Amino acid sequence: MIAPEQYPVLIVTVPLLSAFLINLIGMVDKRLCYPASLLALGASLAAALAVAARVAATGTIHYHVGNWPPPFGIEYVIDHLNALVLVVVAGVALVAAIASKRSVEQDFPDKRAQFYTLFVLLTTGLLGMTITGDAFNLYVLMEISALTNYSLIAMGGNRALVGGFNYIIIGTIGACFYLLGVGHLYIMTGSLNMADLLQLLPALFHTKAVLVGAILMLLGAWIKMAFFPLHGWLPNAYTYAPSATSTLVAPLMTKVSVYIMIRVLFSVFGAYYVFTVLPVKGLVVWLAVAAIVGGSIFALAQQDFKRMLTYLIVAEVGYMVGGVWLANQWGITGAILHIVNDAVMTLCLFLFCGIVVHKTRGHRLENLRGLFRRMPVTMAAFAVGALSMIGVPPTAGFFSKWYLILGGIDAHQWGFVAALLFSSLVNAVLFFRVFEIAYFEPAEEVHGHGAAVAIDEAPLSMLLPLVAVAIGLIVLGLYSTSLVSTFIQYAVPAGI
Amino acid sequence: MIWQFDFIILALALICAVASISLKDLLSAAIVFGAYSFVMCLLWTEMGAVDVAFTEAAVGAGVSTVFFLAAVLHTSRQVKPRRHGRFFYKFIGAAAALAIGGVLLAASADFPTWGDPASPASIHVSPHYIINTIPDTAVPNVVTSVLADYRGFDTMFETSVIFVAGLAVLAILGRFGRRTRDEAPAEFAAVPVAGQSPIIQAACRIMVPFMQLFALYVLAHGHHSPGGGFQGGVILAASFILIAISYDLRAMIGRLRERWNMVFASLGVMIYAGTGALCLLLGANFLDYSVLHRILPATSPIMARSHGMLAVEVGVCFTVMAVMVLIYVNIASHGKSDKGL
Amino acid sequence: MAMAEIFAKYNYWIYITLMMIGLYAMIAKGNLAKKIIGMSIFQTAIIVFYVSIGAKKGGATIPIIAHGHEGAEHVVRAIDYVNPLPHVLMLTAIVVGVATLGVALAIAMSIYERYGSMEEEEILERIRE
Amino acid sequence: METVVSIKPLLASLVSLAAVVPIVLSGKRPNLREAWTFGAGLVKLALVASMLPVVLAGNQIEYTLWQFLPGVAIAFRVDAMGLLFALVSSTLWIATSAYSIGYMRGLDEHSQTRYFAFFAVALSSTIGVAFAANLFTLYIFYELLSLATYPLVTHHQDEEARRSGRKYLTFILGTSIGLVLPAMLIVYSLTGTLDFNQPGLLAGAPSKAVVVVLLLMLVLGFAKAGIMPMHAWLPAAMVAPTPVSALLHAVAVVKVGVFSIFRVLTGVFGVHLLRSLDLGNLVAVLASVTILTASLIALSQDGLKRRLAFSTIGQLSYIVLGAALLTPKGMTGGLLHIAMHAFGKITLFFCAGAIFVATGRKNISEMVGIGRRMPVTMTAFLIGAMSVIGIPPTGGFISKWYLVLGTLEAHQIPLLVVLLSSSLLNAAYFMPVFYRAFFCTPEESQFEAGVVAEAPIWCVVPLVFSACCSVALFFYPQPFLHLAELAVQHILGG
Repeated sequence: MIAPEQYPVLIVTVPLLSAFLINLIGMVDKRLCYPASLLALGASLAAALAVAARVAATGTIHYHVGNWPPPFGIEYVIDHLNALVLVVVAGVALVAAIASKRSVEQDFPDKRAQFYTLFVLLTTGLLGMTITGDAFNLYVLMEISALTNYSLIAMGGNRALVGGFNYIIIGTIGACFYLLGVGHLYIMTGSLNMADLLQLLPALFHTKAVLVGAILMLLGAWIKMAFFPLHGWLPNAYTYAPSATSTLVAPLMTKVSVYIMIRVLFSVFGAYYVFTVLPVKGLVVWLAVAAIVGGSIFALAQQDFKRMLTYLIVAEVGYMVGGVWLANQWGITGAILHIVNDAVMTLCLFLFCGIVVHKTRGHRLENLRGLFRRMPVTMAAFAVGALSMIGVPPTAGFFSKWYLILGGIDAHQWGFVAALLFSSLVNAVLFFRVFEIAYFEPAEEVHGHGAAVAIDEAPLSMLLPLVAVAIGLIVLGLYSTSLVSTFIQYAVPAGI
Repeated sequence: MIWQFDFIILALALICAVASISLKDLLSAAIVFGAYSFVMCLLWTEMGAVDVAFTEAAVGAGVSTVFFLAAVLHTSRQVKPRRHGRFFYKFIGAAAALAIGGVLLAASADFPTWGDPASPASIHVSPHYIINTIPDTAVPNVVTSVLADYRGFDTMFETSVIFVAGLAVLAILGRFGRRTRDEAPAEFAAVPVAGQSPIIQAACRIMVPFMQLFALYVLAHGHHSPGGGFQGGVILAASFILIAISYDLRAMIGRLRERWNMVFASLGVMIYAGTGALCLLLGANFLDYSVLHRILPATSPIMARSHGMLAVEVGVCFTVMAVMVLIYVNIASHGKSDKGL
Repeated sequence: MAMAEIFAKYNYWIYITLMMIGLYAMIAKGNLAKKIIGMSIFQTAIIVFYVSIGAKKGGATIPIIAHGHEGAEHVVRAIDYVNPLPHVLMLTAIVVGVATLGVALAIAMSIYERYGSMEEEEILERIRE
Repeated sequence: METVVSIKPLLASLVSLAAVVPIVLSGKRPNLREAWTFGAGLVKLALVASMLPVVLAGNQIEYTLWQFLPGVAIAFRVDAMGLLFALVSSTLWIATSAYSIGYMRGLDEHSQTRYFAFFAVALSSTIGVAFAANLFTLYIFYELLSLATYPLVTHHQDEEARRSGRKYLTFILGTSIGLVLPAMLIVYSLTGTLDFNQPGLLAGAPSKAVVVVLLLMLVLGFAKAGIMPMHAWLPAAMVAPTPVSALLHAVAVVKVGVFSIFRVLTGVFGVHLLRSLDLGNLVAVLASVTILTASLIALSQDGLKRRLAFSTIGQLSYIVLGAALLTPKGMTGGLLHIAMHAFGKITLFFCAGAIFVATGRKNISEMVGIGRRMPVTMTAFLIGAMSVIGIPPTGGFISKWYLVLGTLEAHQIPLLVVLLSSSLLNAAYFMPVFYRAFFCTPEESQFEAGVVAEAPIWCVVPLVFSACCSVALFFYPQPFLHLAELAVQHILGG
């Protein structure tokens, strides 16, 4: 019925259309919103998988929306890089949606329709940002995902409101910087299409306007991904967000922003400009080092489990940005692989966090007491995620770290290598501290010894996704080679 | 373009901007900010951006200001004097502003001269639209054809942004669960009709139908003159907001229920995305309206594009109208829909 | 610098100034409403920038193609009309602006309802309590 | 030499990992659960033993499971050195399993299912290390072992266990992430492969400085080997239940450490490189310092397990010393010591555990006269101690003999002095235990006279078995001696 050539646009439009339907359905019966969202996200994932398979088989796909040829119309370009990211985004969103059922029922039973509509729209925004080949279209979708994100966070009430407000202010600055950067390129070239810009820009590489455009777009992406020292908004916004929200945005928001940075750098400016003309190469790597070290140290200082995780996100962003600016094959491969791995790892941790919040009504470290006895399966799955964050083989986290460190050695960026190792060690300390609390300290309600703690596992709708993701982490680790050879190696710009 | 005129407008804009952020009285600040938006409209009209100016007049100077006023009335009207000045933030703010300003200034040295007809932006992509809009789409207003067709995909998401805003305001402010199936809770019925001036009420009652008629004209005539879905939708919304302001919220909700509002908002975007999907089902690319000639009687592919654009503009109008009213209602009633402004 | 050159780019300078005002307000102001006003100014500054890109001197008019009379062939020249593309982009930006404004106001009002203040310091104090 | 491709090494490693599932599922029925443990142990031993003829015939078995990058794979290679280690650990696993039943049930410990499950995981990793064909595989299994042993070490879940567990992980995980991982990546970056080969990966290394740095990173990074100053975790980890200490801290964990060092010295650096840069001495000095210091500290320990722990630290460095001698006899001695020390030390730990189960005593000062109460156990203890000291007729004598020959071969008289004085110290810290146990007047005895009360049979049988093995190995040191010789031949002849 619908030709395979149309699949790229389905990835985005199916969830978009479904979102409005979900909103209408919710007026009839709130209970239908959940299955409808799963259906929509599942369809999107299926389309993304089909497109990824086609990209792997035949190479880059171009899709002209409205049948207008670029640069006059808007074009979707799916190459090896975003085919992969699309699958990750759609997959993570689906898993997060599956797990959201009980949290949503607990947190805002009356706003389920609004929640799921915004949830699906946020995913749409992220998918659209990933798939597009047009610099301005990217901005519009960035705003969709941002606005949905603000409101999903603010739905948490109380402190989430304050976090959400700060996020709006800073997020708007970020988006505006990006838009301004696009404006600088537009005034100099007259085009908004990325491929067209890549053709037109080399003649203008010497101008300050292009330089400023690049810096503004980078700053915009960095604010959106919470790259040190622009990370101030993230911990508050994510810590106090409702669990169902943070499960979706924590794994995806920063990762998609990193993708956008990579996309803008290599598909608009080109590797030559980024690594040879831009005078910031060393600086960025050192900023990444600061992000990794700073994020890790702040994470150490937290007494709140979820907040600790948010600082880890800040550190992980440093991994990816640093990896890209190592400017070699290993580093960029590692950064892209880490987008995938970190999305899944963060998903695992936040799924766990969602379970903790659901079960204990809190996310401080003391809420974790005695969980090894109470929820052995949940804890086992969490342990896999934690080990992946530490970078223990054969979990996924180890392999991207492997590439990144190799890249650091190759580029003689010893500070970056040291920061990666430092962060692994800090993660080990952090997570074993968590394990200790969950393993050694009895839950509060149990007094005295010998009182057997009844096993009280998480509801299946939360447990199954978590276990699946934990297994996925190991599978992803074992298949990281094929991921690199099928997708990532083509995504690394040639000639570096 | 008369540069003296430009200068006056720009100077006014600067004054309004500085005033609106430095006034201690938030109500005044909001009103000055409305004036700022209006000055902006003048500036853009003067630069030939009539559609932008139109939208800004309706959105920026119109509903935004009303939103602001409503919000300020519900919160605190005064900026409180501080015990300790925010020196740190002031310093950061000033440093960031100066740094960005300096960088931008440096970049502007490389820009082509303002208004240069030979600048890259004027000769690369945009001439294509100007020259081909009539042969491609039979729509003389290039802004409309680019908005709804060449870059119609952007606009679809832009409409979604509006929808998101409405939904978000509802999700954040809305009180659910307390209300029964209908919007009218017990206390709602108890609120007496606010005693506004009868002159204003009478005037508004006369104005509203004309406003709505004008809105429809703006929507329908967007192909040929400045205007279109956005502007039409905002004017429609303004007519409802006017009722709310001159009478009270209850009077307006009586005419446009919140539930229907949400349906309209969803429906609008669905019309847009649905038109795109229809093209897809007919075997063309998403939003390739030309394929609609197969189902529209006696229509060439070119005219089909024109009709397709009209369809999506209607969708845009629905959503914008519904969402603007929704936002206003929720802000003005603090989510309770039971009080007037 | 010659007078003509100064005037050649004054639009860009104004947008930069507006932008700086907006950015400063967003960071330095402690009142949430003021931050929101700053945000709106910041966004309009960008609109000024884009619209300025689209301007054409030398007789260009608004981008609505003049109809030829009664089927008379009419040659459309790009130079006669200002650049419509930035206008389209900025319609989007205005809409995004009002959407952001709505959400920001909604959040600010919820904050006021919860913490009883629109001042950042006071809110933080009340959170600490 | 021929290379045979076979999946056996993978199966040998995975069989105990696979057993985890039935172990956990049959957690409610202890007898069935233990049957699974034994079943897996026997299958593992059979698999390992079945590879013996191939290796003794001078061949290798290889199996590549999964290629990650060129030169980086999860791959197994069974050679003489690996097989020697695998044979020791799979044999002793069965003994320890039997002993665990006696010990854990005797003390009515909690969470036994978890205990047996992680025990099985630990064994899988040990065999994985033994058969690792490259540094990458070795590292993976090394890390897996660290994590699998953490719940075992902290089994009691009390404050002391928590502290010790923290120390354990800090040292083990900290060094592996902080030192081994970067060293491995640097090696890969320099050579483009991580495969152990002859004459060593780094044969054409760029500079001595790089080699020295890498050497220190790797030797100290494998903290399980307990080379000072990376030894502090070992005494702390004695908080674990005794069978854990027995298998893991006398056999699996620590031996994995020294085995890794042995592999790295021969397979990554290569004997020729170390000889030509004269770096053997550097390692030898580290080992010697550890041997003497640890033996001296052991003298002053009253806790029996702590004394054994420090003895272990010293004995481990014998093996490292053997490797560092870089001579045929020395290396043979080192490899043999892996086996000989394992049988001797496990006997000692079994005895310590048996005493604890039977009497609840942990300190040597409380064991006056215990020989009359537990004669079998204490006789086994004597045999184990003799083996560790190196007195015939026990296996320990043979390995020490070769080590001494090795020092002479290398003309390293100071090292000879170290070995001999250490043996004296060993005697000095073990003999008092024995002396107090048997040679005391009835008044001095802390136990009721005339009562013989041994630990449960499940405890006694394994310790008698391992003590007998220690003696038997003196008279019949095959196949370990043969394997060690083959391995050395391969290392030096390559």
